[in-house]
Amino acid sequence: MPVIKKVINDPKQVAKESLEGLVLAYHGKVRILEDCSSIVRTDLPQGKVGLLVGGGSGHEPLFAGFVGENLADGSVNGNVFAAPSPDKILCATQAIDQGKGVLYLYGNYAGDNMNFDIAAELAADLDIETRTVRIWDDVASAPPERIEDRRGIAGDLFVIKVAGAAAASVSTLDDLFRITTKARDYTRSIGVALSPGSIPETGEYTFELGPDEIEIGMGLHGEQGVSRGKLIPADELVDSMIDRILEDMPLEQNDKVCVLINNLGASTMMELLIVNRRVMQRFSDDGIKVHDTLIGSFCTSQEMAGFSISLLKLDDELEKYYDTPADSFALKTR
Amino acid sequence: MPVIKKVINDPKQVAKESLEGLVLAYHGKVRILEDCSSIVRTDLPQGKVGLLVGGGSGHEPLFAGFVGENLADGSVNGNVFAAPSPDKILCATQAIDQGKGVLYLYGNYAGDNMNFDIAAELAADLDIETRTVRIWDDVASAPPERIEDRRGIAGDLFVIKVAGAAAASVSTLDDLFRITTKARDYTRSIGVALSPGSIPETGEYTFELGPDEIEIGMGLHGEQGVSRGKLIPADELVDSMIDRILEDMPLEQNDKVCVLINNLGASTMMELLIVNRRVMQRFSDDGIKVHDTLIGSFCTSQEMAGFSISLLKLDDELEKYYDTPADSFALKTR
Amino acid sequence: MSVTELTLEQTQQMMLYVSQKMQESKDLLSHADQVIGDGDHGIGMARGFESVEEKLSHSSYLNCGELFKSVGMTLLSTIGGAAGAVFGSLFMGMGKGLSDAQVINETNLSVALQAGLELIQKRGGAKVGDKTMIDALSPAVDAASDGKDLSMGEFLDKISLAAEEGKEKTKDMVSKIGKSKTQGERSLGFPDPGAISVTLIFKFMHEYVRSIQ
Amino acid sequence: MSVTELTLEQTQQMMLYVSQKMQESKDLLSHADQVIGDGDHGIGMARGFESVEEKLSHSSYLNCGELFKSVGMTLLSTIGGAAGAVFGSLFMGMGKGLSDAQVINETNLSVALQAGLELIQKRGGAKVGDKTMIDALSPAVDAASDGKDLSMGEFLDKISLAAEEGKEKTKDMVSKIGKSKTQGERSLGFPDPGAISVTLIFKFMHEYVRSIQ
Ligand SMILES: Nc1ncnc2c1ncn2[C@@H]1O[C@H](COP(=O)(O)OP(=O)(O)O)[C@@H](O)[C@H]1O
Ligand SMILES: Nc1ncnc2c1ncn2[C@@H]1O[C@H](COP(=O)(O)OP(=O)(O)O)[C@@H](O)[C@H]1O
Ligand SMILES: [Mg+2]
Ligand SMILES: [Mg+2]
Ligand SMILES: [Mg+2]
Ligand SMILES: [Mg+2]
Repeated sequence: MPVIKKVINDPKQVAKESLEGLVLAYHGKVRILEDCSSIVRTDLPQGKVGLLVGGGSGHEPLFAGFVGENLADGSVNGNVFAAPSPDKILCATQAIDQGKGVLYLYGNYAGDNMNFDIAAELAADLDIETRTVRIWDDVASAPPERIEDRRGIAGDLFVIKVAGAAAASVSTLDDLFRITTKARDYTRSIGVALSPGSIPETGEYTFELGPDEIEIGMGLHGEQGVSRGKLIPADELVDSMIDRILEDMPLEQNDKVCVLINNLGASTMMELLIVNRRVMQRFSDDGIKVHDTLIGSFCTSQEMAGFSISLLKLDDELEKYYDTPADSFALKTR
Repeated sequence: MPVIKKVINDPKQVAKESLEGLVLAYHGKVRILEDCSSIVRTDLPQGKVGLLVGGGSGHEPLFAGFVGENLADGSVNGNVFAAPSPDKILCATQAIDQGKGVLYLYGNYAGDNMNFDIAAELAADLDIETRTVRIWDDVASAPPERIEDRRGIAGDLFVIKVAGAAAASVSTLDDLFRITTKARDYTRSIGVALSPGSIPETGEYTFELGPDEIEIGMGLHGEQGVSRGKLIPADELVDSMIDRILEDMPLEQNDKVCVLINNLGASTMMELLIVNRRVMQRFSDDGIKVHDTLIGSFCTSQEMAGFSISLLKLDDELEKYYDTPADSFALKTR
Repeated sequence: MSVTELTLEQTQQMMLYVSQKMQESKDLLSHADQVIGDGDHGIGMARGFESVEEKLSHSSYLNCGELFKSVGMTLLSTIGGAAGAVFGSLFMGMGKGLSDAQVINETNLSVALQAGLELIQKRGGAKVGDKTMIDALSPAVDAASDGKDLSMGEFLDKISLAAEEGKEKTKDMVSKIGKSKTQGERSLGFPDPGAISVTLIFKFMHEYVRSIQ
Repeated sequence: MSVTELTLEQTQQMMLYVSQKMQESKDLLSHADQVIGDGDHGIGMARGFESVEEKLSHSSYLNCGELFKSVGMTLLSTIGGAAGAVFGSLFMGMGKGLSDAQVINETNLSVALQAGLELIQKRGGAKVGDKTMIDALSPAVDAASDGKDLSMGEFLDKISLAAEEGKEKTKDMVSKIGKSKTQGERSLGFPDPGAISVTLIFKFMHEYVRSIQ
């Protein structure tokens, strides 16, 4: 196996040091909560409903990169591929809460679910109201009848974007919960990997792939996808991915969607653009309107080569929130 | 050697198809010039001084990703790692010119220089005035006394950003030339690679690196860097890179700079953030003010792992232009 | 001479020993997680038990309940991920079950293990057969409750064996919970990493007790 | 029977042959560029000469000047990069030098090559010793101007040899121009890819002429 090279200092400190680097790139718009692996906006509007996102590290710029104006109010960041612990979640919750409660928004994984749930109990003990939306956009990870078994992948970005805009304008946690739940329910993704990622502390790839193999239904961690396939031409691959999403969330003529083509790490922008070309051809053939397109490295899995396609279906309410200008380290929209 | 896997259709069509994919992601803000491998803004303000950028493909999102409001008016894109030909440059020039002339802005390579120069002659034959600024930000590529031998790498982004804002507000090509030249002269970069990239059409890596080796003074193509070194801890590596830049462009206390940490392709955001952490520590120690920080994949070299650090030193004029909000596929600032 | 209970002091020593040995098991556990999970189980367990070792080296406790709660809290806040919640809950539940006991023995350990199992299941909802650490823990809890009048060594041996058998059975299970669940059938043939950890924890407890007999 | 000139028709056939052979040289040239450049030289040359082949298969020309200009324009607009400008200029310059000639022969080819060299140097400013295709082309131009009364076969053989020798010398040069220049001393020991192309072009011209003798 090839040696994994990384520009790091101490493999045990990567989560901490990268968070520090990110905060320094924000130039004062967020601050670190010491000993809590968390960051919070410095310009938190008074009395707003809170939005906390979080999960394991190693997916940079997710989650910390989406803390900012009309986005999340803070993020709590675990170690590489490990959900943050309850004490840290609680710490971030306390820093964010302005008396209106805090929405927990994160990817649906056993580890995150348990840790955030424990934190929610601890918060309740402190009279901080919380509600939870778990993102489960990955259509490959379970059939529709077990949608609650699906995991959260790059579709996180769409849900955070809508939730962030909503959190800036609604006045109750219940409203934020309702809108965020809708955004989650209108989001679908599917991913493929061409090569594995690694964990800095082991310095080992988390799985192996043959020279012409791809992993279909790839997530954001070292855990493998749903099945193996052969590397086929881009247009064919994209077609099969779009088909899979549309089976799950049928779209009709004149439906409006936002498209996210997310780089899992080491794919080239050239490939993502070729993917987008096909996605747009498909939707133009079907009369589906693409409202906005995001292409880039938003939710990554270390040096994994591969990408995912996510769709957010819009209704008038979601469109309004989606179109709210946002400003964070990793997402700026006008 | 490991097999290079890519999500593409026909290796000969990658430049064309990725450009199409990019235009489709812009949703009407740019259009393709058929048979010219070029794109131009659809909302080009009447009578403005023109700014044309360009170079080989394979560096996505450079150059086409920086065409937009307060950025370039168009880009002309060659094949992978090959400067565009004069006829295509001329075609884009004609589409951009509004009677005020067009500035050619590109990286300083023999191929680009010759092709753009020939195009300039052809444009002169059609009474279109052009001027040229070649970007030579890579301090590793030649000593200061031969600065005109240096090549252009990720610092391109800073120069394009300033030039784009200037082009939107000045009224003569000479003014644009002067400001752009200053931005070029105030920009320095240095890069390192941890692993090579490849060219889709050969499907082969363009060089080899040992398991603990890095290539120092890396450019944006398959050509190797200036020397080999050992992979050392991030902070040490960053220090040596910053030292090298500061030797070339000394900074004093209270000087203002913008920092760009550019991913050559397959490095992780985690690493770039750790790099930024050290860059900021250094500048904070030295009392140098970091005005803005950009971190991401802006100027890439296919699947090469590695990164570069670029600095743009600001004076009042450059700061004004740098701070002008910009909106393109790959760069949105507020 | 066979021991039938451990003093608070010995219990703390035992947990120190377990902490050291779990750190040594780092690569084994990560490799098990590479095959069917995301490859970090050993890293997390090692990080957690390093903190436990640190904590126990500098603390003294009023009773065994406090001791186990402290181990649980430390694991919960330093492992993170599924294992943090699960193994944190195991020891916190045990601590609750042990309450203000000054010694541990067959009787109160059996209650404690049951309490640990319940807390985990309350948190994570996994059942026997889902291919998780529950599949090693649950048989161990059963074994703990049915045996009578054993020495601590015999008792822990029995628990270890039950856990080990349960862990082996996870090879024939299709994962239903945790990172490995998306792999479905592909998880067949490999043991669950968390189940290995359970087995090791009991094994190291047993080793400690044997060493003082 | 030794040929002393080529008709317009034969010249076009010769360039068709060169185009085919240059496409076959794709990997050889890309590999040479991998070592000291960016690895794409063969791709560009193959792309360019594929277009030339296509163009020449469907065009007829009034004179050799037009023919070579057409080759040059096609290379210029399809290769791109340094090679596009350089090899485009070579053939455009030759076309200018040949002007309205109906045949090519030792005399007008020698003028044409000189004109090609000058145009390249005007565009790119490279001198002998900079480790570029100039180092193969310039000796060939010299060889072309000093020989007298040779058959076309002998003439092209001589040029090829001079180019080949020049190309060999580039191994001992430190690159001063083009993508390889940043490598400095590391470029020592390897021939310049563009110089190989020059050598091959003359070699294939020679091969064609031999085939019709
Ligand atoms: N809901 C759950 N109940 C009990 N154990 C679980 C549950 N989810 C996961 N586990 C256990 O956690 C182990 C994985 O731990 P680890 O790899 O450290 O965490 P993560 O899955 O977050 O990477 C699994 O092998 C399994 O035994
Ligand atoms: N200024 C120049 N004058 C003459 N030849 C040059 C010049 N610059 C580059 N070359 C030639 O071009 C060759 C490289 O061509 P190619 O690899 O196709 O283009 P690029 O360098 O743009 O990738 C070099 O080997 C060299 O012979
Ligand atoms: Mg994990
Ligand atoms: Mg090139
Ligand atoms: Mg794991
Ligand atoms: Mg080249």
